[in-house]
Amino acid sequence: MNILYFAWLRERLDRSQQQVEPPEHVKTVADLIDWLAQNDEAIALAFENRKLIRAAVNAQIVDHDAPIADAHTIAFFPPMTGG
Amino acid sequence: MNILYFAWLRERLDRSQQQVEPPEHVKTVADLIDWLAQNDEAIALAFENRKLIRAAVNAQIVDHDAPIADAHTIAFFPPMTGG
Amino acid sequence: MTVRVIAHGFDPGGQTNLFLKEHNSAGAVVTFTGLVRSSPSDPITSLMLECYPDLAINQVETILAQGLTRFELLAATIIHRYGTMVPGDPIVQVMTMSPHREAAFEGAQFLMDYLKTDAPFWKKETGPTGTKWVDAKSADDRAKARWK
Amino acid sequence: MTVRVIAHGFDPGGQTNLFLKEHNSAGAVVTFTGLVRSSPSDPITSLMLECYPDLAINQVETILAQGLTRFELLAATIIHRYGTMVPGDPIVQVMTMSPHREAAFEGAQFLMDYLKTDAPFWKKETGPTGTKWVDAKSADDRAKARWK
Repeated sequence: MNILYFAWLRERLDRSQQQVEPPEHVKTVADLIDWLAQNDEAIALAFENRKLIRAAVNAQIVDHDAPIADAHTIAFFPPMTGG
Repeated sequence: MNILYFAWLRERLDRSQQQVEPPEHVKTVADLIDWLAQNDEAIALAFENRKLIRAAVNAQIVDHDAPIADAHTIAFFPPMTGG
Repeated sequence: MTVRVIAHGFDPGGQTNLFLKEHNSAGAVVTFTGLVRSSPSDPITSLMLECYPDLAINQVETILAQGLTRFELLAATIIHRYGTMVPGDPIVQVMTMSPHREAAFEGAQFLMDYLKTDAPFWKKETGPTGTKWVDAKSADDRAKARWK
Repeated sequence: MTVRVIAHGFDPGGQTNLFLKEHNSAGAVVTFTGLVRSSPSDPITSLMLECYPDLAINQVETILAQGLTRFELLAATIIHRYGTMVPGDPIVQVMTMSPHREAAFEGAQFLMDYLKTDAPFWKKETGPTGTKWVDAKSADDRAKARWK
């Protein structure tokens, strides 16, 4: 699946996207963050305060307990400041 | 002094203005309406429901108890429906 | 602040663009445009708006000054047309500009609520069944009363 | 109803005029225009607005559908720009049309309050002291909460 990063998350990770193949036991957005953080110190630091992290699965905003079984694209970003 | 009429008052009186010289004892807008009504049956009828009559003295909206000593122009009109 | 009481039509978007040029640090601009309305339940073919211009200028300037004092507005403009119009024609436009969107919205609502009851214009509608003067609406008095 | 998420500038007044043509029986049209703001206390030279376009289209369409259902709107349009802008440039425009001015005003306020918190755009400001990401405002969360 493809992971997208936006705003200061993108800048701190120095990447706007990456391809990952998480193992079977990674079932939710929260599981995915844990798994990514275990394998990447930059992600562990940038995602430290989970309350600041919003997520979207296939371009739909979801909570961190949402399943990712059918996900082809998962996006992570800070609180939105549009308008 | 010059008296102006607007909207359905103007239509019912069939005039948009008239010149009058009220006597000394006519001191307020209400006095003026009474005096006009005494001398003109069309005005007596059109002004019958005084609550529907708004007034302005020298292009400033006033209550019916306002003095008319310094008036050069007095306007009468129904409730406004602008905007 | 600008007040225009005019006997001819105006270009709503053109007026908004002129207004936007007044301050480029504003952040929030609200434009209200009132159009001549015709509906299936109350169809009209034309609207005549009578005006007492001398009083209109005084009243609209007073309303605008109150709005500018009461809300955090950097600028505000009121344009009010009179004369004979057809459905879809713009009658009135109110524009407000503020650093904050709440002030811009509330300022524009305040100005419209006061214009409805305090500006010396009178509407006369012509439709398929004839011509009639529009009655003042108690809803407009209530809308104004909430700002007391 | 129209949603446009665009990477280039737009003409605020021209958009209002296009919108006005949609229904000539509307009566009341409200346009909100949000501009890049620079103030003496918080001067900026440019604003970069990052966007996630696929999500933005979904979110803005959802917000617009909610507004149309909740208020008596005949039409509504949202235009949101992203990319790099300078002070005075229009960022966002919301337009609502209704037979009644209260519905047009409230509908536009509702749409703006939701856009501020629910549309995937992120602001990065550049000023004399450097570049920084704009924090989400708790005032925007409160503004949205009043519609619950």
